[in-house]
Amino acid sequence: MPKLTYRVALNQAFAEEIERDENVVLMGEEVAEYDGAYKVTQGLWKKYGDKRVVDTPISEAGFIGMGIGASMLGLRPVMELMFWSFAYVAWDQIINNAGCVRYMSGGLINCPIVIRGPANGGTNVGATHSHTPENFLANTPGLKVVCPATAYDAKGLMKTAIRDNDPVMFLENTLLYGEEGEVPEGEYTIPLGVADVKREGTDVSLIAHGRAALTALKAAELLAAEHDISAEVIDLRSIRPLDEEAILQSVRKTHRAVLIEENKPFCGVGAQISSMITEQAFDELDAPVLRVSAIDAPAIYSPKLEAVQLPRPMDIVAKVLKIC
Amino acid sequence: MPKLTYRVALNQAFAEEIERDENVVLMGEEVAEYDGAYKVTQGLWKKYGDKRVVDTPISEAGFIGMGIGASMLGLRPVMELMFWSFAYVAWDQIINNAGCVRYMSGGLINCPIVIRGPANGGTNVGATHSHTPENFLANTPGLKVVCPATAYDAKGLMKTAIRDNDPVMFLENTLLYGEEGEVPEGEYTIPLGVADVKREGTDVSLIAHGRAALTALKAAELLAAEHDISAEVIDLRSIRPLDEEAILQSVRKTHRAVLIEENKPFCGVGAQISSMITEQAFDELDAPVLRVSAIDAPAIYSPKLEAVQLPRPMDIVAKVLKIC
Amino acid sequence: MDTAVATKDFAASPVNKNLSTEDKHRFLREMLRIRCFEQASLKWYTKEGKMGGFLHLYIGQESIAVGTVSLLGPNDHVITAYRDHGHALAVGMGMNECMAELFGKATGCSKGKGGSMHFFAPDKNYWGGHGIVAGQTPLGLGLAYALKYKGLTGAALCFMGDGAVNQGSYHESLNLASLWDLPVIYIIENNGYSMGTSLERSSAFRECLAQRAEGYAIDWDRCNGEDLYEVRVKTQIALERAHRQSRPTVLEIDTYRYYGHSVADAKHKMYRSEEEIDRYKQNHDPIALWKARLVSEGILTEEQFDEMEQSARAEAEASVKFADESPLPSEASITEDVYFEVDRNTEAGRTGRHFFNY
Amino acid sequence: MDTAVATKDFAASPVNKNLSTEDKHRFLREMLRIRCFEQASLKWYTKEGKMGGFLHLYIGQESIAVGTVSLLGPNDHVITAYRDHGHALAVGMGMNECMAELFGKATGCSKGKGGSMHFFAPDKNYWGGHGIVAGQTPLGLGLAYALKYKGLTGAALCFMGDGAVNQGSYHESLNLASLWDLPVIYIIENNGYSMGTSLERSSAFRECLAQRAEGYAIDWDRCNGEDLYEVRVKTQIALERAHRQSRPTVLEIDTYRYYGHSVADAKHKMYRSEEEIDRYKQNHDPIALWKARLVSEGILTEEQFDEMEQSARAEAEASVKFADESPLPSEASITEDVYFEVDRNTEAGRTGRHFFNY
Ligand SMILES: Cc1ncc(C[n+]2csc(CCOP(=O)(O)OP(=O)(O)O)c2C)c(N)n1
Ligand SMILES: Cc1ncc(C[n+]2csc(CCOP(=O)(O)OP(=O)(O)O)c2C)c(N)n1
Ligand SMILES: [Mg+2]
Ligand SMILES: [Mg+2]
Repeated sequence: MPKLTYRVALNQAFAEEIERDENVVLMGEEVAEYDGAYKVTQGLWKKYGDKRVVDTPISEAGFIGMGIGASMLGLRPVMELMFWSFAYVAWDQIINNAGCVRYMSGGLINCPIVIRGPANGGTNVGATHSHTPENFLANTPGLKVVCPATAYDAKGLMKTAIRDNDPVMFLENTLLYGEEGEVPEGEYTIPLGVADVKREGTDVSLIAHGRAALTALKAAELLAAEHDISAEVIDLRSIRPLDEEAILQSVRKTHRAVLIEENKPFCGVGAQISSMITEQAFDELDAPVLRVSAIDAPAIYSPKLEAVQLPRPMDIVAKVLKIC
Repeated sequence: MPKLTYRVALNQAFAEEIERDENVVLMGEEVAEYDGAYKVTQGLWKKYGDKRVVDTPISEAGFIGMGIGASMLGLRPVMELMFWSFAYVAWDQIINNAGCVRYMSGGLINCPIVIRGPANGGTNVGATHSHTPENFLANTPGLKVVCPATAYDAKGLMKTAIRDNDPVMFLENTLLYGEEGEVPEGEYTIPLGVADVKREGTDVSLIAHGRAALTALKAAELLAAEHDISAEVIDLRSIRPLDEEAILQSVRKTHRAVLIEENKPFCGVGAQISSMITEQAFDELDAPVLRVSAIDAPAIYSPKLEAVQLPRPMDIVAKVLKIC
Repeated sequence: MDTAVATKDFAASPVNKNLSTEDKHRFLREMLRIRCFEQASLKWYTKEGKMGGFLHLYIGQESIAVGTVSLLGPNDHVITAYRDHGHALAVGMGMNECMAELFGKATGCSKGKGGSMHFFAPDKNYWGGHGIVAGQTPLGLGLAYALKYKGLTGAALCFMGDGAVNQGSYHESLNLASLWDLPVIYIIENNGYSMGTSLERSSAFRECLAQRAEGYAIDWDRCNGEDLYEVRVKTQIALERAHRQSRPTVLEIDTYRYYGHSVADAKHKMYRSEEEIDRYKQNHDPIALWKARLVSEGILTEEQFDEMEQSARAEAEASVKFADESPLPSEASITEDVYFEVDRNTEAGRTGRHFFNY
Repeated sequence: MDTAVATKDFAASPVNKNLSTEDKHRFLREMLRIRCFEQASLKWYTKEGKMGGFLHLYIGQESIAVGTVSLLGPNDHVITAYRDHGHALAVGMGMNECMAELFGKATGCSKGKGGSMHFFAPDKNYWGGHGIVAGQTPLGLGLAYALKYKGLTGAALCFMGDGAVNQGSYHESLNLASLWDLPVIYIIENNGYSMGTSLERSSAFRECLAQRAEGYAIDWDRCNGEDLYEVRVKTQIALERAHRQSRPTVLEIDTYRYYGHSVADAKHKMYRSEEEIDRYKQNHDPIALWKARLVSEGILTEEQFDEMEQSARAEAEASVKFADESPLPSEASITEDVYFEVDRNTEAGRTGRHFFNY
């Protein structure tokens, strides 16, 4: 299979969906003439023109809300937030309009919109630019939340997200845009709500999403090489809907779980998964479910320190050794 | 002790702190001339005048951000959000400015601001007006989060919050404003980070915050009367800082816990407490930690149905019976 | 006169001069239907347990919804705030589903899930009904964007209150509307108050709120809302600008609400005088003025008016009966209408867990 | 001329005519210090691993920070966006703590926690350094509010870019500033682009962005930023309005940035021509123009200028050495400076759990 970067895989998904459905329109700051702040939309404006790829002013509440309104009338806007951190100036539009309008209208309206962009720390851009709100978004019934870790997943999930008839919050990662992975030629999609067992194992389940899933894979290698521990790595891929069965199956096999995320710990996705495992598989557990998250402070700038603040393979290994 | 409503108890806290510290200023929509949409600030404008009690336009991002800026220069603004739900139009100001400016300045700045107002469902005002963002706020290092359930706690915690030198998010409840409780004459404060054992018990720990703590108390009575189960009720009172010791002590005694909150389940505070208990007291647990939350949908309008959507004593009893 | 807008006779204007007696009667009937519907809703709100939450009455402002909507064509859309009963009935929603919504019944327009602030009828180009002040202003822009994107000649009428002009999303929307030539019409229903706060205490401006549009190179106008003829004329200008030039407009319409901000606002005479309210009711009531107008035009008799009022009242009473006798939503329905894919039981809706109660 | 603002000689204006040679030299020195500091930072940014994240250079805009700040008194405060190095040095911050911040060192002005976008010096009335576009505009308003509340005669200068005017929080702030007579001065540093988007593609307006202030009955003005004399004159008018009448001002200052939006913006010649950039450097460089001015006034020699430039460059190099040799923050410090009460180890800071890693 050809190798593509996460960035190019997403770019292909956009191109294919633009060609497939005339209602698909990409919007955001610098997505068109500038090819995207992170070049994820490279070449699309040149190829598809002003109607399908649109540059916006710096007005997230305005243009995200506009996209939601347009989606009520049947467009399928794919809205870029240059950083997901900027969602906080559009928060009301996302939670109350995208998230609640279907419910408040008794199902008369639906919003087939995708809101996407990078949500990650680790690039030394400081606290205000490093938010990872997947837990906030997934707390909100009415929204769907996707956090792909690989090029293959990014493309397949993006195409599904664009075709989904509910609002899908698609959280990417600037540290992954340049990462290469195998992506098949031609059409494929990946359903939301299906986790991916990225590594089989028998002793402990490492459950993660986004970049943390790759960190977990590195940890699994260390565990195998240095501690003779066989770790299974479950990449959730989508947070809501959630593939609970995949998690429980793995825990029933390994009887131990460590949950890894790059978010702050308090009420992170790991907390939800932990409480779910305890509630659903208590008798299967041979040890407490442990969590690894970012060190609990706003994202620090200092490059050397931010590398420490986010979960490293060694941090995961340390947690695993506590229960294995 | 004299009985006061939760509303009057808060009102006393404001009056006492306004008199104690000339830098305390109350602001918000309708808080002054109109006495507050829920009359929590009744009489204060008449008594203390335009400088200390200020009506604002409907510009939450603007006036909340303004209050944060003023607090950097030493004022102690107590900002009312008519509903905490409206925080979502000011979300960036709250998370990025109140929550991060101290950190990004290396500790040169602090924001002694209180942002307050009701955060609750159950009043049939619909999905957009019924948000309970204590989990979002407590996910944010830099912010403190308080959710009082009684008149006594509301007054004592509010006075502490106003004197605290960090930004305190104070979540009240319109369904509690009219509830009476004993409040001592004269000065008292309650520290943040100290839970209150609202009922002693031996068989199961019911852990909750805000109005859910009162629902838990009712459930405890039913459990005692109808099932001969002795439930201990822990009211967290503040979510961040969190009185973890009180939770663990209770669990070490009862070996069983049910967590109750009025928020949506995914990544709610209950998820965090559950994961913490499992991590800290796994061997103490004789049964899975269970959770009771709102039925997982946007807040429904229909009055009869919204009463069902929020946790009822019977819902708590049912969960307890699963593990006792 | 209490409006800052000088009155002028708009009866002879092109958009009005060819109106049939039937048309003019219909406007009257619709204004009466709105008023009677809300009077009935108020009566039943106060009855124990029939409704909950907020009830924001439109009474006093009926000429705006009826006058503006009377001009709309198949590709013109409407969206408004929480004071949405008048617009809902004006676009053709039935009293039954509206009253049932207030009663929180399964037969309500939103199945009892939205309540007073959230009436919707997409089949009638009516997009609600929004509770967050100015939260609908970017949505209205989006409707206009979709119309233009699809190459349809239409407009989005986005109604808002005078207090909503100080929300940032409205300003962001104005810039986008002008920058991209979008056919949106922001209609500020200026009733002088946002809850208990008078216009002067909430907004800084020169002549009026709509004038802020100049900063975005957007055309604006101001209108005396008590005169249905004038409302139609000023709205028509904006509609033509939208349809022909795909340009936005901000139209500020002076009006007045007779009741409190919501039923909860019992103290509304604290921030405005009894005398002020009476003066509006006496001299500026849009229904009374329209009635007088038609009488003076010799096309309406007292008997006809009474008949219209009675039938409107009867329709409202019938809707109360319908609502009262309608079933409640089922408990199971609480988690319906959250996700399209789940509701339709599609493959996507059946994959993974969507709800997290155990 | 590439600015829309007609040039006029402001040397004889009251605020300028009594300036001493020392003053004028100081302005030149400060502009040179900013430029040399940033040239050094750029050089070291590109060196592997010395800095991370963003680096937004102010080069080309120096006359604005230096000219405006030169007028400030003890109760005047400054806050700006992420392009904040120039303002930081202008208010008197040392190159050492600024460069160390860029290097992410414990000796940085923000202990290495803020980085390029987040320089702060409250002791110099400098409140940062803010990364969210327009996020600082309500904070600036709050500084002005606190000044007025405390009865101090001062002003808050809130700097922002031309792209920031389309954020809602700025508009909400304008309304509040005018409604409450707050002494805030919004200074729009209009360099023609927000990242790769030209002014015309991002904003709808009539004559200029500042004119939107009219909608809020706020005084506004426009200024040619290349002339330090003019910057001082227009700023002084706003300062006096703030100090004497406690009224806000929106001041739009035309300027230009020579480098890309940030160091990451390598393709900045894609959205503007090489020729445009050169034209600005040739004809509108604020330092070159000020230098020429002082030479023509007979108060500056080439030798003096070279000496100034060399000392600025030396100071910058020294700050690099200081930064490079400074220690990193400790790992333990990651959770410091989150909560005041915890940092001070007060009773409140010791009660309950504040951090949730186990
Ligand atoms: C963002 C937000 N802030 C506050 C409120 C509470 N609120 C509801 S209506 C209202 C007054 C609005 O007045 P106006 O815009 O003039 O509309 P009117 O009620 O007069 O029709 C307020 C403050 C809200 N719903 N949303
Ligand atoms: C709310 C928000 N949206 C987007 C960004 C990303 N961003 C940072 S700077 C910038 C351009 C701002 O341009 P302008 O305001 O003109 O300031 P300049 O860079 O020219 O000084 C953008 C889009 C951001 N930081 N915050
Ligand atoms: Mg109003
Ligand atoms: Mg710019």
